[in-house]
Amino acid sequence: MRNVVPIFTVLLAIVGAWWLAVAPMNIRPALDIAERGGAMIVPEGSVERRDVSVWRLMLDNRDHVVAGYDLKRPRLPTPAQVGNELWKTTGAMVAKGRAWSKRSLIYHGWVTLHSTLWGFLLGTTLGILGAVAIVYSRVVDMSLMPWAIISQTVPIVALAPMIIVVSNQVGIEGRGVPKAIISAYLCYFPVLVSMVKGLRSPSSSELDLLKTYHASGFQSFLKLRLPASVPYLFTALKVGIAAALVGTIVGELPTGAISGLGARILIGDQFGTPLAIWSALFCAAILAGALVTVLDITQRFTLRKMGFRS
Amino acid sequence: ADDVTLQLKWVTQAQFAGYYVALENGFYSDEDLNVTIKPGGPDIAPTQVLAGGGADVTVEWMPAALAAREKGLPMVNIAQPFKSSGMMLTCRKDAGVATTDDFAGKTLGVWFFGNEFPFLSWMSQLGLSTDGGDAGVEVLKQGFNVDPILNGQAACVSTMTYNEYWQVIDAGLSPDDLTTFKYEDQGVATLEDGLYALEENLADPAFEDKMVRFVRASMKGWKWAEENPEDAAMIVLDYDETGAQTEAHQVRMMGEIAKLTAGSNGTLVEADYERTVASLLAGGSDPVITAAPEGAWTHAITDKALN
Amino acid sequence: MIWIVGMLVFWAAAWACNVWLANSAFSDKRAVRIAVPLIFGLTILVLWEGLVRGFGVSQVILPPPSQVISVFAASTDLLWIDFVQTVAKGALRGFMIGAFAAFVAAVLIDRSAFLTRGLLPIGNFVAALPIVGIAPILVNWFGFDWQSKAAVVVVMVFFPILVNTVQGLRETDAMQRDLMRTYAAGYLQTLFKLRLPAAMPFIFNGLKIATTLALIGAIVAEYFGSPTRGMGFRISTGVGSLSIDLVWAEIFVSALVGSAFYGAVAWIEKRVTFWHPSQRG
Amino acid sequence: MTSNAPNSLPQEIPGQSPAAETVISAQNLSLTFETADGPVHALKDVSLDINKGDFVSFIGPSGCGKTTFLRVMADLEQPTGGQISVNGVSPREARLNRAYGYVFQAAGLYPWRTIGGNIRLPLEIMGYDKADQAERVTRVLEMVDLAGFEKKFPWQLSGGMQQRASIARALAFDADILLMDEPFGALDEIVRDHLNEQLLDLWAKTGKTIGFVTHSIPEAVFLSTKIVVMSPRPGRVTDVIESPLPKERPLEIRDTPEFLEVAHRVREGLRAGHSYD
Amino acid sequence: MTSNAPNSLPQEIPGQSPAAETVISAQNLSLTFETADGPVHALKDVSLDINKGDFVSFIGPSGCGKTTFLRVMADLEQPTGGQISVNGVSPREARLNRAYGYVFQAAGLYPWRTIGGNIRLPLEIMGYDKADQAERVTRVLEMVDLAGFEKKFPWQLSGGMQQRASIARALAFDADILLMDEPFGALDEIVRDHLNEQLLDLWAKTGKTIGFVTHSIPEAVFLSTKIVVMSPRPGRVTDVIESPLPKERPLEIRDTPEFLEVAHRVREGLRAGHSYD
Ligand SMILES: Nc1ncnc2c1ncn2[C@@H]1O[C@H](COP(=O)(O)OP(=O)(O)OP(=O)(O)O)[C@@H](O)[C@H]1O
Ligand SMILES: Nc1ncnc2c1ncn2[C@@H]1O[C@H](COP(=O)(O)OP(=O)(O)OP(=O)(O)O)[C@@H](O)[C@H]1O
Ligand SMILES: Cc1ncc(C[n+]2csc(CCO)c2C)c(N)n1
Ligand SMILES: [Mg+2]
Ligand SMILES: [Mg+2]
Repeated sequence: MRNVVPIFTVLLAIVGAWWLAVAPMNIRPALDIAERGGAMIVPEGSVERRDVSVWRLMLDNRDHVVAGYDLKRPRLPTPAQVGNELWKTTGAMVAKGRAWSKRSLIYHGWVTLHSTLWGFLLGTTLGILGAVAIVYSRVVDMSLMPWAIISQTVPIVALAPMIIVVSNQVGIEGRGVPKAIISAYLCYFPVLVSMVKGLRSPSSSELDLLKTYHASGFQSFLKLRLPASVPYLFTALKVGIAAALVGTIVGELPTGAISGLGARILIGDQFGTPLAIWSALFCAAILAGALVTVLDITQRFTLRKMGFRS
Repeated sequence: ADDVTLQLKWVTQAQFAGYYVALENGFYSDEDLNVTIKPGGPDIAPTQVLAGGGADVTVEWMPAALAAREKGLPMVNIAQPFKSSGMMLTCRKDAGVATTDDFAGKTLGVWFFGNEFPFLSWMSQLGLSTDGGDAGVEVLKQGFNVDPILNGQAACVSTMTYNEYWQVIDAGLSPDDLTTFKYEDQGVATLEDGLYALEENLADPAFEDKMVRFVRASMKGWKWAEENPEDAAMIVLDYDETGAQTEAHQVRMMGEIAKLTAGSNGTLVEADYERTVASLLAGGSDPVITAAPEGAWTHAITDKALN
Repeated sequence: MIWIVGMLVFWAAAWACNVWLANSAFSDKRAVRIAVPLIFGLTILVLWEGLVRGFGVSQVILPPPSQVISVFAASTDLLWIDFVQTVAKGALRGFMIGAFAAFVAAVLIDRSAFLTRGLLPIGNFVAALPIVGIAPILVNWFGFDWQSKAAVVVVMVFFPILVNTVQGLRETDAMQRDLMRTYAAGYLQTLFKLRLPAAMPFIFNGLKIATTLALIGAIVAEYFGSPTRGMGFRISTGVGSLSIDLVWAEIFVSALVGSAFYGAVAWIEKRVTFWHPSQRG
Repeated sequence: MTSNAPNSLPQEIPGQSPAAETVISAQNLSLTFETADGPVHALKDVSLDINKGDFVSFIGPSGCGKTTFLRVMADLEQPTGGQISVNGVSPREARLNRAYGYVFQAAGLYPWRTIGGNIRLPLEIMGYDKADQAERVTRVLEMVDLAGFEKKFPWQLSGGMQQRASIARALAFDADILLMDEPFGALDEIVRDHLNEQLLDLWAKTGKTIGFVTHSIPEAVFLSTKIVVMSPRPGRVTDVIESPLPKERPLEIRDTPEFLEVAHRVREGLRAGHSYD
Repeated sequence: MTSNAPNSLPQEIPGQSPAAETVISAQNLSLTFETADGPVHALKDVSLDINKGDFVSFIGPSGCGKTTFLRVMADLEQPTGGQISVNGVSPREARLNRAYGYVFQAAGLYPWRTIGGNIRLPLEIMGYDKADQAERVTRVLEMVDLAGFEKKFPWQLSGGMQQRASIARALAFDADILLMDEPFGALDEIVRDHLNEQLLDLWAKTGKTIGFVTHSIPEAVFLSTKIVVMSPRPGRVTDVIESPLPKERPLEIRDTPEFLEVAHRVREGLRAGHSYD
């Protein structure tokens, strides 16, 4: 907790820098609008202005700099604009009792969360089973591990439409399952790697101890490898859930999902409403933070319960 | 009731109002159909969904459908609710574009994903290469919005009369600042939003019958939408799951769409088809289709539906 | 039918072969280490070919690998153009800029314990975010060409490398630092002779994570606008025009390039951190 | 090198005669590891008999094969030559009969189990019933002076206590052979002294046969009835010393001339042919 | 507890008088760590003088402040009370003058540098020129019997050799105080005996002042001219024993009555007030 002050200071600095950056980022559209409104701008004409640096423009048109802080379609919105938009699409919706309306980010966040969780479940299950297979079978280890790495270099965005079509063909309706598959695809890998590490973490003397007891393979899995891998599992889960969220959003981006945060980003892009993109991005960040925090707390609790020193 | 799945070409918007109206007003259930409408999106190829069996019928543009047909996917046009094309190229006057002669050396935004074919054949008719260079034009794969024309990255962008054009206007540019080239006016229009189904399915009389009822109800929906644009837009809004569409925009879109569907009772006009094929075959060095397709359309459905 | 049976037979045979190889006396030999995964990969290709042909799957949905290979061979010049655009210009440049910026930032941040404490949790957090989502924004800011792709890559690789480097710089043990103190060593001396070498395994960990991110970032960004070349461009237009075989050829290139990139970083890592227990085998 | 315990062995068997029951018997035992750098002769032609109730220490420089020998006895390593029998059967059968308790250098308690849970581990695996488990845990905890610590986690205990718990774990089931591989190597001398006394005590109480690896000459002399001096490259037994010390051994015995005399002999044995790396 | 070396100190200074030059002098030194569980008095009112050429061992149970004391001398820890001077100046100044060589319990060689590179490390930092560096590396490697291992990496050497390399590293530059914190703690007794002999040898050759922390009574007695016995909670000096042993010390000296007598005294000092866990 001693990190609170530094974290807030850094956050404050980031927000400050962001706020300052708004002026140069938005000066061109601000000047265009002002010019169309009849104001005198130096130099005249947005095409001419393209060859002039933003700093020069800001200096020469000082009165119009503030306009950049209140654009409808800002290139870079101010922190306040983003906060406002976030509030309008979440808190304000709740206040109006429309939390589940399609205009509410709570609804879209939920859609994303939903397939993230399914993807996470699928991915972690796959990752854990794969890890067990790898740890117990040399063949699987040798043949699977390199491909697990290669699988992560395949751009899933390219696979996304095909996953949709194929799952359509086997009779799966809707975008939820394909999204979950994509998200599982990104999620399983860190879990696999970390669990292999965890299941292999018992030292040879710990394994030998069980051998002197004449313990069966299953007993040594249950009593040694599995509990020993729990700390690794949680590290993996935290990375995995973040990856699953990335997967869902990537899955929503190009597959033309119609709801979910990725879809909001897409729609925001299509309709030229940058604020929708920004607020969806922040909502995704908040979601990621919340998910990781939940896992973190579970981790602390479980490990303490299990007697691991935290 | 018989199940029918319809795959749209794009997200839920007034461009597809007829279908939503038919669904909402019970025109489909009157025909004893249970219709599911699947919205599309940037990476959804309706042709592929059709091939994969994810839909029975799809809304597609004819160039893409014919291209798919040449790839071995036997798609058949069973109805053509859109009479005219809404495609145009919207250019900024201050970027120096007044006529098609000004294109050379400019950067033009184009939609791909199967929507590039009309553009490509237009350019080849103009004798402009699309591989860059001074003699030709620089082509950008345009994303999902009109930003490139707003921030000066492109001189022109592709727009639909009913959609993106108004985004340019909403962003603060006035029609006076813009030069527009409608594909219709340039004589390179190709058929847009038609209904397509697979040949092998149509061979089944039961399926054919389903399609007949579907087309009949859909056209009823379209005519209702043309007459009640505001209500139609509201129905579309109700079905929009993204929650991003605005009422004003959809009403305006419906108004523009009505202009395109007007003049079609759903029957494909053969002359329009021939013009589309001719334009695609003329696609320069890299034509969209290499031979005039056979059996790419049928009047069997519309004939039965409309009588 | 014959395809499916043949495929199953091949599968069984290949698996048996791998079992034998992996448990044989030379399972530690380099050749076997390479052969086993190769046989496995080949099996998957054969399975795929057999399934597609056996069940008559339409080639606009999933083309058989043989067709992908022939399209690959026939379109090498196209694939090369895309490779240059997406990998050489977008991903690689973005990776270099991002890695360098992250590295410099890490060394600077590391000087202040306060900043480290404040930035490390934030960096860790940001590294976990779906940063690809900023692709549309950056395409708007930096234009259509490779610059915006590189920008997306920069942002995506920055945080994993930053966090790992900062972590690595703190990773020296107290005894190693105390030793430097007894020599009255200066900041730069300690940095170059102790902390950077000790941080290398961590830095490379970050770089390896970043390699896979770089390709994905560059490709996704092309969905939001690009010139008429590039792997992301080809993939998205390929799907639209049902050239699924070409799409798979691009996927193949991407996997190949990604693995090579990863392999290259791992190779350098092996050379630089030869001393680390994890590298000594 | 058969050993006929000559005197004062703390065996329960009354007649300490040459007929004392042999528990472990090795003849010309060899073990060669094939490594990348060529073969390593960890054991070569090692012959040794251990009688029931013996406390045998193995001492020798690093790499002389002490651990390897102990592991062969426990069937954790397969010899490449010679014979070895344990309780008249092969080590493998002896292991399947659960004849061993094995104590490693580090306590090796599972951190996710309490002290009680750790001691219960072998009992669970061997299928003792619940009531018996509880009873045994209580008994061995008392034996090693840890009554009351059952519910604690390992890290809540000092190193010495952890090592005692690991001994208790090896005592909990009815193995009559206890193999200990440098169990006190990581502890400081003072704690070590204390544990040595307790170990002797335990040995007297339970009458187990103990194999004990150590690096410490005083420790070996203080504890053992028989000291096996080994030497490396190849690993072999160079001397077997029968201790003349009485069964009762207060710590002060270490200042007696008999003790020093044995220690001297061990040191000489070690010195001979020892290289320092 | 000032110490005026009474006899047989291996100092180069001829007159071994009360006037022997004091190198380190601590008066009422205290160090309290503020921890989450309250203050820990690692050192309390420690006074001690170390003369030039002394070999001083610090012995005591875990936690009695041996390491802390050594670290205070080396300016790795700041005392919270009392005075300490090194070579007449503050530890900080002494450190900046590079007056110390410090040897830690673990060898702490940098794994990415060869043995030669590790030994060169302080020389590079202190700006010795290239030729001098090479010459010194060769010399100290010979001194610790590691000639020929210059190009090897630490992990290619045994623990004993690594520890010798770390001593060589501390000898490479001209520090006249050598502080060693349980340098042989991790090694086995036999290797340790050997290193002890070598260390005595080195000390005789170089005449450095050595502060040496150990847990082993024989080691402390064997090596030192002065043995400082410490006790914990709070950390303090309970006894300072001047060794009557001669400067020449073969390993056999450990079986002499004088040796045993000193060892006994140390053990008594340790025993007083020591708890076993
Ligand atoms: N699994 C193994 N593979 C290869 N060589 C091994 C293996 N185990 C031990 N050795 C080698 O066999 C020799 C004997 O090893 P062992 O562990 O029995 O020695 P030790 O007497 O217990 O030594 P220490 O006192 O260091 O524990 C050593 O040279 C060691 O390097
Ligand atoms: N940095 C620190 N913060 C808090 N407490 C400390 C710190 N360093 C040492 N201590 C405490 O100070 C006391 C003395 O520690 P020190 O390390 O000097 O003991 P030691 O005699 O060297 O013991 P050992 O033989 O175990 O090395 C111990 O109780 C220890 O826990
Ligand atoms: C990437 C991408 N961009 C544009 C379109 C084209 N499109 C299809 S229907 C329609 C109507 C108006 O919105 C438009 C513009 C597409 N399919 N994919
Ligand atoms: Mg051993
Ligand atoms: Mg210490």
